[in-house]
Amino acid sequence: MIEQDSEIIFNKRVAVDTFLIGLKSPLVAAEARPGQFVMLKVGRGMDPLLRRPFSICGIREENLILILYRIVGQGTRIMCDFRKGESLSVLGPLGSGFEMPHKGDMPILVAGGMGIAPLIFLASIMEPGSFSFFAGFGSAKEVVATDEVGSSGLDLSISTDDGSAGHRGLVTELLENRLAGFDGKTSPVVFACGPLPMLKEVAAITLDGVLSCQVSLEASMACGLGACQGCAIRRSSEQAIAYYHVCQDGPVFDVNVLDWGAL
Amino acid sequence: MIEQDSEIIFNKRVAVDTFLIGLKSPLVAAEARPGQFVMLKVGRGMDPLLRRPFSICGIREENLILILYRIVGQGTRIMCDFRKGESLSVLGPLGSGFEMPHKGDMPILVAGGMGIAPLIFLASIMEPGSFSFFAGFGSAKEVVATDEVGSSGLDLSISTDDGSAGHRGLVTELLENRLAGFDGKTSPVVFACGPLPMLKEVAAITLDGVLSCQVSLEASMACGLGACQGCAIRRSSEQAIAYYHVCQDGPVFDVNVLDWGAL
Amino acid sequence: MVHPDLRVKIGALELKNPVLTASGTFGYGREFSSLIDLDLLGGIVVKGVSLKPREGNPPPRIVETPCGMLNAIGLANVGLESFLKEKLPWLQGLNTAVIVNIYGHTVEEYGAVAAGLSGVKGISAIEVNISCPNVEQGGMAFGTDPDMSAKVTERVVKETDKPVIVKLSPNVTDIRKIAVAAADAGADALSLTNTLTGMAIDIERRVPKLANISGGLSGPAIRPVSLFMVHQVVRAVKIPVIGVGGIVDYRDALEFLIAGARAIQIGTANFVDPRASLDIIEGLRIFCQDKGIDRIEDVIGTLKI
Amino acid sequence: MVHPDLRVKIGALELKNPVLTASGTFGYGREFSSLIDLDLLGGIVVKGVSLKPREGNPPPRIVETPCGMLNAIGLANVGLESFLKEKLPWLQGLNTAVIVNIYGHTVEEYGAVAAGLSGVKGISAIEVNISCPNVEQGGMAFGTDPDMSAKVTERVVKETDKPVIVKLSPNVTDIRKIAVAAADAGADALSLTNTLTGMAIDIERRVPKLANISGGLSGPAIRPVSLFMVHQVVRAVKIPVIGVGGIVDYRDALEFLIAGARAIQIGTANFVDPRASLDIIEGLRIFCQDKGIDRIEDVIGTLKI
Ligand SMILES: Cc1cc2nc3c(=O)[nH]c(=O)nc-3n(C[C@H](O)[C@H](O)[C@H](O)COP(=O)(O)OP(=O)(O)OC[C@H]3O[C@@H](n4cnc5c(N)ncnc54)[C@H](O)[C@@H]3O)c2cc1C
Ligand SMILES: Cc1cc2nc3c(=O)[nH]c(=O)nc-3n(C[C@H](O)[C@H](O)[C@H](O)COP(=O)(O)OP(=O)(O)OC[C@H]3O[C@@H](n4cnc5c(N)ncnc54)[C@H](O)[C@@H]3O)c2cc1C
Ligand SMILES: Cc1cc2nc3c(=O)[nH]c(=O)nc-3n(C[C@H](O)[C@H](O)[C@H](O)COP(=O)(O)O)c2cc1C
Ligand SMILES: Cc1cc2nc3c(=O)[nH]c(=O)nc-3n(C[C@H](O)[C@H](O)[C@H](O)COP(=O)(O)O)c2cc1C
Ligand code: FES
Ligand code: FES
Repeated sequence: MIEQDSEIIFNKRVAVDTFLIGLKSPLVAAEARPGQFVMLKVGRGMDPLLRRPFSICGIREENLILILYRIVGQGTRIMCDFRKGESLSVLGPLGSGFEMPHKGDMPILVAGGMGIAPLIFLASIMEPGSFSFFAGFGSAKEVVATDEVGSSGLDLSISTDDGSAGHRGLVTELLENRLAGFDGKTSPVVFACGPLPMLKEVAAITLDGVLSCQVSLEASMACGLGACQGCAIRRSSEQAIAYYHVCQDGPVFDVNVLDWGAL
Repeated sequence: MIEQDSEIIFNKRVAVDTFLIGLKSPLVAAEARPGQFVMLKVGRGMDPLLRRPFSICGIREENLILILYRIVGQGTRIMCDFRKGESLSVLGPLGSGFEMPHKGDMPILVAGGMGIAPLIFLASIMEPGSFSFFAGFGSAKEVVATDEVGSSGLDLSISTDDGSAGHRGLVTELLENRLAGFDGKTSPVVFACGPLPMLKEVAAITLDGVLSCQVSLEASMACGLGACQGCAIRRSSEQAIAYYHVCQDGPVFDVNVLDWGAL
Repeated sequence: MVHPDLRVKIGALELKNPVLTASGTFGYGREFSSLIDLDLLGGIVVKGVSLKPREGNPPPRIVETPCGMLNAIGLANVGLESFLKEKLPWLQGLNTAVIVNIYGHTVEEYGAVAAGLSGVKGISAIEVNISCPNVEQGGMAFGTDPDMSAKVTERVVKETDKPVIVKLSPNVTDIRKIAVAAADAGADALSLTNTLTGMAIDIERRVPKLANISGGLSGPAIRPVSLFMVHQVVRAVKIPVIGVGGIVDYRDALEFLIAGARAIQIGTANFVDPRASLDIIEGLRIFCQDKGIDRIEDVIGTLKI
Repeated sequence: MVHPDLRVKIGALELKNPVLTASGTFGYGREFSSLIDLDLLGGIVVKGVSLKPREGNPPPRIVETPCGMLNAIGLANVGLESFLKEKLPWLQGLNTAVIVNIYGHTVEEYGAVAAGLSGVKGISAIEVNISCPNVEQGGMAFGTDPDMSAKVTERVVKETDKPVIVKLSPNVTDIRKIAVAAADAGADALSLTNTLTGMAIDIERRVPKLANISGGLSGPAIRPVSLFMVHQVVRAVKIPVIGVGGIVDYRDALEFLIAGARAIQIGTANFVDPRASLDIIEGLRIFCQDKGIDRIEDVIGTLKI
């Protein structure tokens, strides 16, 4: 883990309100594993004050980290104006990352919206064709083309809420369809990232089916280091300390360890 | 007086840490007189919060206002990164402006550092050759070339503290030399803007010689409109209300009306 | 969609919308009149008026701080007489509520200013600033002591026929005590908060940045503090509460309204953007339209806890 | 130019420089150990320790505000026993002052935690957080009442051989009263301020943004308030004062030192920039060098008023 000023190599629009930024951060890039994230200092003054967490979406040319982000508020609005040549403080890589699938597992990646970011990174280090990848978006104009984000050749099944691209409906429906097709020879292992309602549905499906599943969660964060205890999330089991910290114990969790009712 | 978002037409470096910004602000430009100023909103977030006051340095092509500024802190550091095409909220023109010299007067313009800005505007509307213009800087690299700021042909006598350009010494020495040369046929009228110590010296010289003199002052400002009473400055006379407000009663004052001892 | 109704009532005081400009940040209204249409405002609270003119503190009087500013204007104002003669006539020409902020150094002075404004046409209400030093009591501020707050309130209420809004200081251990004291003493409404006391130091010259040493902190920086106090006071008193402190856009305004404030005041934001109050009114209108809310009153006090 | 001497003394406590990390913002130090060399710090104040482990408040626990943040962590911590067993040994390996922040729900609990830390190697001082709710007294915070502040201080001082720093809340009418009470009760030093109480509301869902409703405001937004209180307290007590609140760079640190604080703590800035405290130490060093100041002690309390 390191904190370093990183040069912006590019910052391009890849879908509506969606950008891909490439940051020259060799030390972060060297350590990063899929599911880990970075905290970016986006404000020039002290407003906004806190860093913003973003999943690492990929590594390019050994020293570049890629971040896929959507404009949702003050910080991301500032980010989209950043230009090549400017620099940015990157803190990372942070968090635990995904546990890689075992041989013989059949990985299924399920993304909602920007939740696609860590899964693109995960997919990039897996054998092409050895997994399924489902990604849901609001509509066609939000769909992130994988070759735009440097993952050309990635075989992605899309769903959109309005049917303007791919399957009309929820991405969890694609997951359910896929699971229905399993024959019992390979064991499906699910990797999911996206908005909370989607993750809850994925949790319900996988807990119900007693399937292995890892979810990547979000929480408001101040430090990203496990120091402030701001990013608490309720554990499922009854123990002395009832909370995990998303930044340190996560952001990737086994679906079994969380208290989904409290989320 | 108006508040309007104004497009940045250019923002170029004209000396060390010194920039000239051109803002497309037709309504402000139409009203502006030399000595008046504008308040610029420089922060994108709320830090820095308040607008920054800048003298109008000139009007170009009817709708462009020019601002000459030096990087001294957070706000001006943000400004120098602004690029053509971006826009900025301009509030102005504010304040009283210079009272124009009468026929037969011999205007002497005395500038220290960025104090040159309002005087360039003043000079631009006077008959070439009908006045003297002295400008003091720290050193040669701080000297603003007048043709860089769109006032080519302006006949300027320079002083620098270190003698690296023009007269070595204070700009007030140039003023004193010039005053010594007066024959009594024309009456010198002084227009001065610059750092406080320089203005105090100009005040001492002109009060002593009973010369007409207008100075343009600075003060911390919040509103620029005469509403907050933040920019108070002590009057010389003893009256019920002991303060002027720089933003509204000034920034240009007759040298006689101020309490120079309290400044 | 119908045009949402933005009118609110603060007791007897009816406002065309809940957005007022805060005392000391909007002069006597006129300073902003060439920039915005003042008649669109819910109302204007003018700069604090005292019995006699006051010159205010020596400069520097203001300094910027992170997301805020400190001011030590020292309540500079033209005094009651000049206010009535020189400032009020122009204000009377406006079609918006004019609220006169007053203060004094003694209970008697407060009473005298209130009496002087009583019965005067074109004044919708009196706002009593109790956050200034009480010379009689050895420099303690009226607004930090429940008994003194009650005394001032009582006197002002007695001396005037106008609705009386008491403006509270946030520099207290428990603002609810002061709020209850003022309410029990007859205040028609409360406004809160005034500024938090703060300081800044010039490290080069090793002097306070304000000639007055300390000043009042305002602006977005204090918003969470003011909002919490409004939340507390709304639950402690029965009279209407007006929220003030760090509001810069309609979302901030909504936070106060949802917490239970029946109106809000815009202070420092006027400096940052002279159109701030009008933009907030427009923002509230659009918010209501988008959500299908007919009356802004239906938003007030809807916090779920 | 010689290397300026940055050492300061807080009573019996000697620090290699005046820069400490503030409780709750730096975990148990270890969280930052791969990012910065902790041995360069003046000291580390660890997260508040209570007698029993505490799980803390439900999320959301933090929310950003203009130039600041609200937190309602709820004093989540591993408890005294685990602290001694699991956290302290690692801290003992550091070459910097380790100050343990403590709190309790009763005077007795404070005493018990202090007793448990007494005589333990590797603990330089105890910082007593008196800004948490006092259950015994019906929810009022110890830190807002001079008598209760004195009682807690007395008890902690009695139970421990370590220097005792009492950490004051800014949510009071006159912080000098609490400061004097704590000093008279035997505190070796004071640190101030803790967070200002504040709130933020989610206007879409009309709920408080924090599950706990209110939280503590920290960060640059509060700096002017903390600085003014330090200024006041330094002039009211004879014991050393440690300044805390919104410090993000060496210039901010200097404001507190010039006002009279003998050391400072860095809180929220650690989140913004994990190197903040080291940059501040470096900034102080360069400032002294540039000005020809031999010892940082010569800067402390040099405010001209
Ligand atoms: C571990 C982690 C990884 C993330 N990875 C990505 C990523 O790869 N790409 C991406 O675009 N975003 C990602 N996010 C979310 C991202 O951090 C937020 O979108 C960003 O902080 C918003 O900043 P802002 O200033 O633009 O919005 P703000 O002005 O702070 O907030 C605007 C709106 O967004 C909501 N919001 C803010 N932060 C979050 C959050 N953390 N979770 C949910 N809602 C939030 C706010 O409640 C508010 O309604 C990640 C978050 C976490 C915790
Ligand atoms: C009427 C008027 C006209 C002006 N015209 C010009 C102009 O044409 N060109 C130009 O470059 N500047 C001009 N100034 C000064 C300009 O407003 C400040 O330089 C600017 O506000 C600094 O902003 P900042 O955020 O960069 O500095 P800050 O971070 O606010 O301050 C940095 C340092 O500069 C000092 N400083 C800040 N504002 C002032 C001020 N108003 N006067 C003196 N010192 C100050 C501060 O004390 C601090 O030491 C004018 C000021 C006034 C009042
Ligand atoms: C420059 C200035 C002058 C002020 N003068 C007064 C005043 O005369 N009377 C008063 O009650 N409040 C006064 N205030 C306080 C404001 O009315 C308001 O309560 C405070 O600034 C908080 O709101 P804000 O954060 O929106 O500015 C003044 C504030 C500022 C910034
Ligand atoms: C997330 C967080 C947790 C905190 N926990 C504690 C604590 O356990 N004990 C304590 O005395 N202060 C605690 N504080 C207060 C800080 O130590 C400090 O007094 C306050 O944040 C002001 O300083 P700052 O503005 O530099 O952050 C906490 C602050 C934050 C932001
Ligand atoms: S963000 Fe600070 S502990 Fe997780
Ligand atoms: S800056 Fe507000 S009155 Fe001059």
